[in-house]
Amino acid sequence: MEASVSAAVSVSALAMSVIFMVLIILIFTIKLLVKLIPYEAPPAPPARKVSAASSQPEQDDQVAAITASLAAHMGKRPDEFRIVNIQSR
Amino acid sequence: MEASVSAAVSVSALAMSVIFMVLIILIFTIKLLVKLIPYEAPPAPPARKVSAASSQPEQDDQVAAITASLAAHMGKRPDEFRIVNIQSR
Amino acid sequence: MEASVSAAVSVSALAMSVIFMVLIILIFTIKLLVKLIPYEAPPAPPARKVSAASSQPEQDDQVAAITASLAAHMGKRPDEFRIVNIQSR
Amino acid sequence: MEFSFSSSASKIVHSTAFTSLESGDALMIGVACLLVYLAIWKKFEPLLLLPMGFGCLLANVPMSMMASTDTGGLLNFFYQGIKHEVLPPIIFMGVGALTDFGPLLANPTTLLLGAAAQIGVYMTLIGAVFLGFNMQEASAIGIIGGADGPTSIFLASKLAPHLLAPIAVAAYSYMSLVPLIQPPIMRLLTTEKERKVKMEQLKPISQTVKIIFPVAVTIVCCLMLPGVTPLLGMFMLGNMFRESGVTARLHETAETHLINIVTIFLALAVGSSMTAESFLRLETLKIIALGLLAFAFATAGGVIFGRIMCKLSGGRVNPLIGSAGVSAVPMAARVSQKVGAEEDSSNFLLMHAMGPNVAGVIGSAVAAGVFLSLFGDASTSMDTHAALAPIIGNPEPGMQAVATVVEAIKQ
Amino acid sequence: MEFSFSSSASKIVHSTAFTSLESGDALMIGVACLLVYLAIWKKFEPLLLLPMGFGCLLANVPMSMMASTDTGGLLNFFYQGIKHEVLPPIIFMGVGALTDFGPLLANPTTLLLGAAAQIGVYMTLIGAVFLGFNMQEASAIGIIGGADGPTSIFLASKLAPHLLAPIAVAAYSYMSLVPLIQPPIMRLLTTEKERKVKMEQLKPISQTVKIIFPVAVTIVCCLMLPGVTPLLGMFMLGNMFRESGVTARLHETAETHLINIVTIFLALAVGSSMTAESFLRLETLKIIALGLLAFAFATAGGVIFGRIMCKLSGGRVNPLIGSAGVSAVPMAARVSQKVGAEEDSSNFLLMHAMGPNVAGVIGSAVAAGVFLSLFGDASTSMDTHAALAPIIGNPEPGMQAVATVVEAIKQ
Amino acid sequence: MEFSFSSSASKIVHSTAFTSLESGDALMIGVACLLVYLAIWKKFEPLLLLPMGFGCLLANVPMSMMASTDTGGLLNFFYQGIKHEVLPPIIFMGVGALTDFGPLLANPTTLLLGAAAQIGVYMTLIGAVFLGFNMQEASAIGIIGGADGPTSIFLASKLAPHLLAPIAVAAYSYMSLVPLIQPPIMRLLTTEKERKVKMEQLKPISQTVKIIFPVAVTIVCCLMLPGVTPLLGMFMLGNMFRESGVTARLHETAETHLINIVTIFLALAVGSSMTAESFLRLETLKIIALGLLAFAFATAGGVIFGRIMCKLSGGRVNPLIGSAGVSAVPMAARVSQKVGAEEDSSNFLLMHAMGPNVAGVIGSAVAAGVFLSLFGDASTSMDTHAALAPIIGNPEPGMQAVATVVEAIKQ
Ligand code: NA
Ligand code: NA
Ligand code: NA
Repeated sequence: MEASVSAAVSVSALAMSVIFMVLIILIFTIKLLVKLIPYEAPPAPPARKVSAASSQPEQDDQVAAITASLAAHMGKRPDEFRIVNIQSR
Repeated sequence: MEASVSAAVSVSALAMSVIFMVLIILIFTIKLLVKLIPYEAPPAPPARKVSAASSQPEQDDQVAAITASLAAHMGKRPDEFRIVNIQSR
Repeated sequence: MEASVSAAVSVSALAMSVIFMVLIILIFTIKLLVKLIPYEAPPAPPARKVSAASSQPEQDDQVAAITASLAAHMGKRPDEFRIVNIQSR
Repeated sequence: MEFSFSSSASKIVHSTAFTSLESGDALMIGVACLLVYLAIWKKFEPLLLLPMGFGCLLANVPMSMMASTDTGGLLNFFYQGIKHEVLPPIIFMGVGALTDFGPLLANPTTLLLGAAAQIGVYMTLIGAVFLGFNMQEASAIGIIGGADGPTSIFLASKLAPHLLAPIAVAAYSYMSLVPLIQPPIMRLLTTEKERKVKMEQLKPISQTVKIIFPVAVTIVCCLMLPGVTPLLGMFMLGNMFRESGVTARLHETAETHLINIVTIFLALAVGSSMTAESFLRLETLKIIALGLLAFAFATAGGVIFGRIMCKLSGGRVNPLIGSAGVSAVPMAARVSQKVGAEEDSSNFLLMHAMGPNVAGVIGSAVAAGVFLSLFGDASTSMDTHAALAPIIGNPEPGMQAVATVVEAIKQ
Repeated sequence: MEFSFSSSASKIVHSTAFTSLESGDALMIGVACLLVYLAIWKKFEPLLLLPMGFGCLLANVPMSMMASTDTGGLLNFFYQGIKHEVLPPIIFMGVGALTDFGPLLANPTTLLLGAAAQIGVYMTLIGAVFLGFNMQEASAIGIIGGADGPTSIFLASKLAPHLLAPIAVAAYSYMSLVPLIQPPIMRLLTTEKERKVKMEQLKPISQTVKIIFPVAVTIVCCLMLPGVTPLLGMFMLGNMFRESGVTARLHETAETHLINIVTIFLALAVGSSMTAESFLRLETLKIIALGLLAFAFATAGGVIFGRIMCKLSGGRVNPLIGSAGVSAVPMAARVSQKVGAEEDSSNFLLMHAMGPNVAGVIGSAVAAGVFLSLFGDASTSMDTHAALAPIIGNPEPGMQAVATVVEAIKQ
Repeated sequence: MEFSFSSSASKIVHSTAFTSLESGDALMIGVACLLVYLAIWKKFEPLLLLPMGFGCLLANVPMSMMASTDTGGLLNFFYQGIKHEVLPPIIFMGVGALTDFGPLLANPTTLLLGAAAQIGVYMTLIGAVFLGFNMQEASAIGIIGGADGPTSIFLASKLAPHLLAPIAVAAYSYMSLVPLIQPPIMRLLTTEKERKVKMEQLKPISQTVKIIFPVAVTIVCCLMLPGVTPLLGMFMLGNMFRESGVTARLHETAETHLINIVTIFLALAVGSSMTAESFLRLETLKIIALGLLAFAFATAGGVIFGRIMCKLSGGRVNPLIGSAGVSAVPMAARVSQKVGAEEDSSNFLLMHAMGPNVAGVIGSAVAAGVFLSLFGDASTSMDTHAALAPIIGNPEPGMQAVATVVEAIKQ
């Protein structure tokens, strides 16, 4: 019993050391990352960039699609009328 | 090598033939279908028909259910008042 | 055949007895439950209680969180201004 | 291997399903199309019958490896979920999450109507034995009268897996036909005066009772009939998610996407068991006939018991709510409402009929439990399985082969 | 087979669970009801404890075939997902999808608080060894101090599967008690002045850093402690779904219906392992006592290290955020906020406490990784498994039997 | 076991992945990061490439047990879903639920463009044989030209599982590059006048036709090429959920959370098969080169056939819609629209290009079916598997070992 308790203490000491070591490495990794890639004032998260970047062609597609189907229903040629803008929901 | 390349050419020729054959059969199937079941002007897709057809009895049920629970809460008999219509959200 | 049909009749009689027995026990269980825990007039279902009970601390947290992030963006200290209420969507 | 044009062409021709399409397969493809037609254009339980019909279509394309007996195939994989009784209990959890026991708790004696409707189960059992089915098969066929799809599948997969396909098809088809089958029987067995009986408002029920009820049912019923625990226990768990008020996330998932996913897999798997070999038999016709009998007797049983309750209560129970004891939630309750309203348009039976309706679900689960207690013991099911292996295939050879081998070596 | 009324009746009577209900089963049904009560009326982690309690209820109905050891049963099927370590990593993916590492990235030194709180893990390990548990068992018990449910289940299923049930129950129960356990310890170990420390606003973090961070953590931590890869890797994948901005569909599914589905299955499976045999032992009481010790020491470790950081930073760190290092997101951070606001209502610690809070999740995963590196090697786990087979049953006989047989034949 | 500080420390050091990290692993971690980069910052099919890259990262951490060949590991578990062809058909069901066949039905001759684009498949097949691949491998590589991810994975897992990783990566990467690869080829092979051709409005289609179409495709195609039933059948089932109008619940689940869940598992599993051993070979470079060839030829085939249709129709077909025959829905159709609009901004080709686009999906499924008919018979696939076992590991030893043992004993 005593032996195993002392083994447990050894293991605990070792494990705490490993944990602190791993997390300290992580801290320095983060500090490096944050230093290399600083936050820029106008918050332009990729997520929004995406929608901004791709919305234009997508809306073009939508305009094309809607024009085509409208044309089909109205019995006109797509170039006889023009959809200028689509307000999304 | 040469033998297997020529085998590959044979296989390719055959496979392309099969693909064209299968898809041509499909084309005629579609043409037949479209001819047999032409599109009818007022677009009444089953999806809407369903809701239209079943909404009435469903609403009846809803009216009944709501009447019953209202009755319970108001302490009146269901036939003492009448719900005429329910506006869905 | 005849033997097995009569066996089927026995089994059916027995099974119906068991079903009625089980469901009668359930009926008495329900009656007991409803008697012990009567319905109380102002309907306060736990569901609502929960949201009522926990919404206050949650909103406190939200106020704290929003205050903190606003502070970060406005470059002020959190105690320089105060958010009084948040209207949820 | 040689791949000349001609040898390859011959190989392709021989690998088409046409070369091995037998008349049975073609007929089953027709049956599949019929199911799809009924699902879409006749609205016969479309959530089940559409994927079931489509699964049947896929399974009957020769060499498609999509039959439930094609080990290693996609639908055989889903079929394992039926065979090992995983999918029906998950469906039942979702059904529990969708069920409101309020009307039942407000009027608990309607549980007896759910019991009385089980008479259809037993009439059918006797009829099935009369037609030559053995007791296990007859039980699985009888449960069609319970009008409960997952229960039917659950019991059939345990007691008579070789009859799973026709039983499932009969159960779901007749469930869809409830609005056609029930009203004439209801009118036949009641007087106009009885149909006009107005029922008292239901008492409101404390939320606490609603929370305790599923636990109580689980303890009472599962202790008495342990075989039904997977089904009834999961049903009640789903209801706890609903009523507890603290597990909204789980409730939402259980009653929407989880039940939908499992429904797709279950229906495909049932459809995949509809092969010519298992479906185009005299037994199927018998089962379809017996299923109709089951529904008619279940309706009659409920209505007659409703009349008895009407008498005993001094005319405070409308016997029309008895027919709702068959399960088929909420269709059967709507039928009660409709037939009642035809007689007197100010008569609102819907909520009163929901009591026997959910009681019918409990009732048929209990009936299944009784059958499992009687016929579902380990040795029997093993025997059944061994006997059926040549017919239904043996999709789980691993374990059993190991057992055999270990035995063999020991000797 | 004969089916006379009397023989059938006797069969049904003998097949009820009553005839084989032992006092242990009845007691466990009581424990199950207690868990359900705590979940619903005391709001103890209801998403886990409600299905866990219900699973325990079902498992302890004799002959229901719902215990985790009943091969072929429904809950045994779900239990395979724990045994083979599939479910906890999927849960962790969902937790990652719900986690915002912003506060941690803005103040990375708070990772040390997440490390310091692990002292609870090691005090408990030592205590457990002192109480007679072996090293693997003691590790699995110690991790309760990490206050992280999936990590506890993951580690217990690897190192001490026979203790899974009490460990899981203790972990989730104490996680719910964080608001009761922590405040007195926090007040005891800090001065009023320290509690009033106001912290600087957190810096905003570039989205790019938020995207790179999970990859960096995965590479750094998993290379050093490969055993924890399933858990930590999936956690970081979930966070990638969230931060990348290009996988909104996957993010939504991971943090809602997928985690909900897996939670239901996981909790039922854990509950199903709470059988009288595995739960009603002295060990369970010891584990419950050690779990409380673990939480207290974890809180103390975090707060004391917070004081050290307060000193070293010249009073810019409020030591109250140290207690949040235990995981239990976001409850522990709320406790920091609350205790801080009691002292000075203009003190906003919530966001600052989120840093150590998510650091605590990483910290306990790392602690689990260390244990797996030390005790989790193949041979040990095999030995463990063999040793435990008579106790926990052997739900995967197929593979091993084959191996044995092949060996036997070779000789 | 002894646990002194030094022995434990040595154990931990030896259990880190660093000690067994080889240059191949490190390189693959780099490849993984590249995929993640392309997914997030270049938007290369992020829903697939992000989890795929992350799976590759996890799999290449030594001793993480996350490679597809690590029996018992988490990603090996998901990999079984590819190996047994469960996941790709479920994805295809979701794709079917997302697909509108309206434009194809309005202009069925565009199916020929979907066929013509398959020329890329066969040019690549010939090229692959020329580069020394055998016929099965060459088929699996060729299908990259079909530009259809699930079909590529499905076929590769059947005919050349050892090449699954590079084939999947090539397929999804080039699918993302469609907007870069196609336009120059389209402009090269068409005249300005042709690019300015305006097409007539599409006829509206009866809903009934839309409902019957998937059943008709299933019957026609699966009877002729039964091997493709799991893929094509499930695709059409998903479309039935969409068009039938009676299964809204199932439709919603199939096209959202179910396809998302399966996408996560599938992509992780594919990523987990990208080990140094299987990926860092000359074959991978060859496959990547052949994949580019495949896409270029597919585009050319479609455009050239489009010119032929333009001629034959008397100038009523714009050949630019031919390039959409490669699948890659809806990207390829958008490319047609964009290139057309560059020439004349009043030219709306999008809806017209959707016809060949969905035809391309059917076309590559049919192409896969032909390969399965030619090379996918039972004996061949067995041989293939046995031959590959030393390379790809044998993740399903149970069944086969049993079979072997039973054989051995019989003798
Ligand atoms: Na019923
Ligand atoms: Na922790
Ligand atoms: Na294609």
